[in-house]
Amino acid sequence: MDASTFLIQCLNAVQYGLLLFLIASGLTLIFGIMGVINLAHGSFYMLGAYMAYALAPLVANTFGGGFFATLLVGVGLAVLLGYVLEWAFFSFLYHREHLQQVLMTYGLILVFEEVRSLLVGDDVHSVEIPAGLSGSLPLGEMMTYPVYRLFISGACLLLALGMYWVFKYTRLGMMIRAGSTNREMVQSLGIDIQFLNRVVFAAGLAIAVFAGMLAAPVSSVYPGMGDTVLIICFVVVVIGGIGSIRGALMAALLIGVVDTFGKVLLPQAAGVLVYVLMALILLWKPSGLFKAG
Amino acid sequence: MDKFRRTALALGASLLAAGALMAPMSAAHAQATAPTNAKLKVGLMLPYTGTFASLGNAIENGFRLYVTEQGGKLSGREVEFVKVDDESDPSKATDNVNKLVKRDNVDVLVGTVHSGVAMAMAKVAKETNTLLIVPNAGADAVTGAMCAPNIFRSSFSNWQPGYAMGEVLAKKGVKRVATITWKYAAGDEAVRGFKEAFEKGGGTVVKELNLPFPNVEFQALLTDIAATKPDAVFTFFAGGGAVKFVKDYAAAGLKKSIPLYGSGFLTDGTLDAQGDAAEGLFTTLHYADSLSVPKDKSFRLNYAKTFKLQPDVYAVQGYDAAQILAIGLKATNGDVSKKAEFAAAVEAAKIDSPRGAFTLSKAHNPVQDIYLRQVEAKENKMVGIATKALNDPARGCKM
Amino acid sequence: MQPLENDATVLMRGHQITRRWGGLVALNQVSIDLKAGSLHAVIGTNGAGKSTLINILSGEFPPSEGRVELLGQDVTQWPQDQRARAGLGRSYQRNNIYPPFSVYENCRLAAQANDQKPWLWWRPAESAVQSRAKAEEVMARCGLTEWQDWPAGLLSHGQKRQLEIAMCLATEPQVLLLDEPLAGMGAEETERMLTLLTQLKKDHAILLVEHDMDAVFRIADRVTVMVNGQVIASDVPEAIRQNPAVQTAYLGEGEHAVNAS
Amino acid sequence: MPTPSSKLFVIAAFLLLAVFPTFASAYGLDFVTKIMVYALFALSLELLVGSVGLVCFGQAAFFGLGAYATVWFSPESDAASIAWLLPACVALAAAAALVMGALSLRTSGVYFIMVTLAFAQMAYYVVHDTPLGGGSDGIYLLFKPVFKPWLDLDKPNALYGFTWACLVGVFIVLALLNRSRFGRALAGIRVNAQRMRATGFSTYPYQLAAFTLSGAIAGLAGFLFAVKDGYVNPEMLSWHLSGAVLIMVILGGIGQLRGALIGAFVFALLQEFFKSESIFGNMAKHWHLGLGLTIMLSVMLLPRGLVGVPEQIKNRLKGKAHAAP
Repeated sequence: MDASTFLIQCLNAVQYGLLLFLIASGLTLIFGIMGVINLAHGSFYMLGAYMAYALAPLVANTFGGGFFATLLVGVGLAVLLGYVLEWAFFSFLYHREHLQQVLMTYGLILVFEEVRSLLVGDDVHSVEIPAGLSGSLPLGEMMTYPVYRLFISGACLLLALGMYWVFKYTRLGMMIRAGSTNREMVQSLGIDIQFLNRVVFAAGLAIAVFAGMLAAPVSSVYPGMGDTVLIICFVVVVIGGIGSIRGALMAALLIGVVDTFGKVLLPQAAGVLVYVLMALILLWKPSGLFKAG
Repeated sequence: MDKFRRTALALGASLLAAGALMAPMSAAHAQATAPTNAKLKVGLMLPYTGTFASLGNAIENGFRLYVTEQGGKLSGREVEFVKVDDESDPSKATDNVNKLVKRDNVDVLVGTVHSGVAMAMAKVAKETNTLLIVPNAGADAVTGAMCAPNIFRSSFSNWQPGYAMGEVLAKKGVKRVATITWKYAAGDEAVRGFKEAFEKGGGTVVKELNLPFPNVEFQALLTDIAATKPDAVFTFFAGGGAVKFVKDYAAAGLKKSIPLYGSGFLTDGTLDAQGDAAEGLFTTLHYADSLSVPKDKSFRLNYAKTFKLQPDVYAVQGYDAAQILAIGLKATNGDVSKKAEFAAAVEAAKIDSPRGAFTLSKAHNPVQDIYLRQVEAKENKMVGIATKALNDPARGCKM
Repeated sequence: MQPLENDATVLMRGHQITRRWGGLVALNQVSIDLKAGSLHAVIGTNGAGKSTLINILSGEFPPSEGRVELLGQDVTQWPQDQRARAGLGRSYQRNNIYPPFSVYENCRLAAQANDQKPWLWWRPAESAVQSRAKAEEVMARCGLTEWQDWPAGLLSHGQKRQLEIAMCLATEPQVLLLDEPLAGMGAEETERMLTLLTQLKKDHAILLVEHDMDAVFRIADRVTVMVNGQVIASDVPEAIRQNPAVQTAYLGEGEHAVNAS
Repeated sequence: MPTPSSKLFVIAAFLLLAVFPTFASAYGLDFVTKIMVYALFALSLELLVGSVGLVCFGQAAFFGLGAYATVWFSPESDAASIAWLLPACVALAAAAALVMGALSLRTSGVYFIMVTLAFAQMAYYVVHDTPLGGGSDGIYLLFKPVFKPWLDLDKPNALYGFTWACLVGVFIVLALLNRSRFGRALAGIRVNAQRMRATGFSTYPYQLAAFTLSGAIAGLAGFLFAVKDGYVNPEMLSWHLSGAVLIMVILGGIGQLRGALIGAFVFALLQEFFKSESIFGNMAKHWHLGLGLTIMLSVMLLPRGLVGVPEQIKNRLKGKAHAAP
C-alpha cells in the first residue's frame, strides 16, 4: 500500500467513523444519558431514511422545498413522534428493570418494520443528493471523492460539538446529566423529571432520524437497513463509555479505522475485528474508554 | 379455601391453560388421498418480510399469472395456494417446510429466495419425497450434491451468470480483473464460475476482494481496487447492497476508468434506485428487457395488466416454475405421486419461457441462454448472447 | 518488613496504614490493634477516615501503604471473602442486606458462608442443619426471631441495623468490625445492642466506629480519636476524656468542652 | 420459592406434553418438539438471568456450537451413538462458555451484556466465514444419532420423547439446584454481591460455574435442534436468536423457572397465531405488527411477565395491601 493509497484509506476511515458517530448519536442520548436500552434505535434510523425518500415529493410540491426543507420537516415530525412515543411507552418504564425496556423496544422494532412495509412497501429506493453538493473532488489519479460525504462529515462534527456543548455548558445539559445519575434527587429539587425525560427522548429520536435523512443519499433506502446498524451503534456507545459524548466520538473513529484497514489488510478476519476490539477494550477498561460527560 | 380445594382448583386451571395452548396443534388432519380431480395444493414458501420481500412477491405474482392464464386449473385440478413466510431465516426453514408438507399435505413445494433456506427445503423434500420447484435460490448444491428426481429449479445456478461473464471478458481480450463480493455462498459461487471461464479464456484474476455479509461500507475496498488498477472489475451483489455498491463505485470516480461488470442481480429490480450511476453497465443474466422473444411480449403485457407493474427476472422464474409443474402434471394427468413419469416428462420438455425456450439438465437445472445486457435509460437492454444454452456442471450430483 | 510481634491477644492489627485517592490522603500512617476480649472504639468527625479504615481492614480495597494482620497472618493482599472466611466479620454503615429474602434467609445465607459445599446441588439448603441452627441462634441474640418470616426490606431502620449485626455474627467471626451500628436506633434498641456488645466483647475482638459518645464511653475498653485521616490520640476512655488535644480538635471550644471536664 | 400451585402447573404441563403425541398430528409433533427445544434453550438463559442476574446477550453462541458440534463429530458414513455424541457436544459448548465467562465476568451490568454479544458475534463469523464452519449455507447432518437397541432419533416419536426427557430432566436439576446451597448463593450474588463477599463467598467462581452450566444446557438444546432439522446454519449463532430467547425469558417472567417454559410456548404460539392465513387473510403477511403490539401490551400490563398473571389477578380480586410491620 503506497503512501497516497494509505492517505485515502485514512480519509475513508475518518469518514466512516464520523458517519458511525452520526448514526449512533441518537443512541448516546437515549441509551447513554437516559440509560434506556433502546433496541429500536435502528428503526429510528430507518425511519429517517424512509422519511427522506417519502417526504421529498410532498415537501417539493407543497412549498417547493428541497432536500434541506425536507430535512427540517422530517426532524420536526420526529420530535413530535419522540414526544408521543416517550409519553405512551416509556414514561412508566424508568422505575422498572432494564429488561422490560428491552422487551418494549423489541416490540417497537417489529411494529416499525411492518408499518414501513404497509406504508411504503418493500422495494429498494434512493434519495437524490442535494444539487449543490453532488459534485466530487479528484483524489489521487484514479479516484474522485464525493463532496456530499465531506458535507456529512462536517455535519457530524458540528453535531458532536453541539451535543457536547449543550451537555457540558448549558443548564438544560446539566439538568439532564443530573437526571440520569440520580432521578430522585433531581425530582426533589423541583425539576420536572417527566418533562425532562420526554425532551431527551424526543431529542434522541430526532437526532437518529436526522442521521437517517442525512445519510440516506449515501446509504440508500431498503427494508431491514435499521437492523444492520443496531449492533454497531451499541458497540460505539459502549466502547466510548456509556453517557460520554466525547467517548462515543472517539470510539466511532477507532471503529472506522479498524473496520477500514481490517477489510484491506486482514480480509479473512474482517468480520470479527470490530468485536475483538470491543472485547479487548471492555476487558481492559470494564466501563469504556471515557467516563460520562 | 382449604388446602384440598385450592390444589384441585390449581391442577384443573393449569391443565386447562396448558391444554388450550396445545389445541391448535392437535387437529389431526385426515390424510387426503389425491384422486386426480381433487384440489391441487401448492405450498408457496417465500420471503414475505425482510430484505427479500419484494422478490417473494414477484415470484408469487409470476406463478399466479400462469395459473390464471390456464383458467385456475392445471390438468383438470383446481389450484389452491398455501402460503408460508420463510423470513429468509434458515434456522426456521425446516419447521416452515414441515408446516406445508406434514400439516397442509401440499402436493408441490415452491420456494425460495435465500439459499440457506433452500438447502433446508431440499433436505426435507428429499426425505419426504415431496415435489420441490426452486424459483430462485442459486446455490449450486440444490442441483449438485443435493440433486434428486423430485427437485427442480426454474431459475439458475450461481455458477451460470458468473461463467458467462467470464467468457465475455475473455473474448473481449481483458487480461487483469479484480473481483469483489460479500463473503457468502452466493458470492463465492458466482466468482468461482467467473474465474473458471475467464482463466480458461486466458485472463487472470489479480485480486479477489470480499467483505463480511451484510456490511455495506465499500470505500476501503474501492480504494484498494483503484490501487491495484485492474483492467476491469467483476462483482456479485443484490438488493440494497447492489444499489449502494453501484452508486459508491460511480461516486468514487472508478466508473470512467475501470469498467464494472457483474451478474445480472447487480442491476435487476434496482435500476430506478441506482439512477444514472448504473448507466452503461454490462451484466449477464438469463433474462433481459427488450427481448425479441414473442412469449416475453405476451407475458409482460399480461403481467402489467394484472399487477400494474413491470415484471422482472423473479416474476419470470415464478412463471416458469408454474410451467414446469404444468408439464409434469400433464404427463401424469394430475397425479404428483408418479415421480418418475413427472421427472421424465419435464426432462424431455422444452419450456416456452419469456426468457426464451430452455430445457432442464439431467440435474434439473435450466440449460439456458445467458444474455449480455447493458443498462440504457433504466432498462437492462439485451445486447447479445454471452453463452448459448449454458449447462451447469452439477458437480457432486449422483442421480 | 518488621517481624510480627507475637502478642497472642492481638487478633487484628493495622500497621502504618495509608490510603490516597489521587492527591487526597484519606488515611495517613494509621496504626490500630484489636485485642481479644476487648472493644476498641474509633471516634472522629465525618470524613475523618473511619469508614475508609474499616474498608481497608475488611479488604474492601487495599491500602496504598502499610500492613494488615489477622490472627497473626499478613492479610494485606487477601481479598475480602478470604479474610471473612478466616474469621473477620463486618457490618456496614448503610444497610447492606438482602431485602427480598426473609430475615431468616438473610441470616441462614450468611451462616452458609462457613459451610458452602456448592457441589451438593441436589440437597436443599434447608438440609444444612449447621447453618440453620446458627441462623436461629443469631436471630435470637439480636431479638429478631419473631420477625423471621418478614422480607428484610420491610423491616424498620432499627431492625435492619440489628439484622446487619445478626448476619455479621452468623459467620462466627473472631474479629468484628462494626460501622455505626447504633445509628438511627431508638433508646430501647440501643440498650439492647449495648448489652449485646458487652456480651460479645468477652469472646471477640471488636472495632466499633460510632458517633454516640455516651455509648462509646460506657462500653469501650480503648478509644482512638481520628481527625483528617490521622490518629491524634489512642487511650483508655477516661484518659481520652481528659486529653486536651482531643477536646480542642474534636469536641471544639463550645459548651461540650466545659461539662466534659 | 415455588408455591404449591406453581409446582402443580409445571407437573400438569409436563404430563400434558407427555400424552400429547397420542393425539398429535405429524406436524403438531414436530412443532411441539421445536418449542420444547426452545424451552430448554430458554431455561439455560433463565438460570443466568433469573437465578444469577447475569444478562447474557450471546447465548445463541453455545446453542449454535452445540448444534455444529453434532455435525462435526458425527461420522460421515453412519449414525453416531448418543452415548458419546451428546456429552461431546455439551462439553464443547460448556468449554466455550467457560472461556467466554472467564473473560466476560470481569465486566458487569450493560458492559457484560455487550461483551457476551461481542464473543457471540465472533463465534458467528468464525462459523460463517471459515471453511471449518462450512460457510454461509450451512452443513447437513447425514445420519441422526442412535442409542443402539432402543432409540433412533431419526423417528419423530423417539426424538419427541428424548427431547421431553431432556427438558424434564434439566428442569428438575435446575429446580433442585435453585433451592440448594449453590442456588441460594447464586441468588444472594444476584441481590447483593458485595454482602456475599463480606460474609465469605468468593462470587467469581460461583458466577463462572453458573455461566458454564448455562452454556452446557444451551449446547444440549443445540444438539437436539441439529438432530431435529438434520441441518445447521450460521444463523443459529446470530444475535437475532440470542435476542429472541431473551425475549422469551422476559415475556415469560424472570426469576421463575416455569417463566422460561411459558415464555417459549407463548412466543411460538403467538407467531403461529399472527401468521395464520385463516384468521388474518392477507394481513398474515404483516404478522410482525400483531406480534410487536402484543409484546408491547404485555410490557404495559404484565410488569412481572406471564408468570405474574395469577398473582396479579389474585391481588386485584382481594385488594390485598401489603401491611408493613
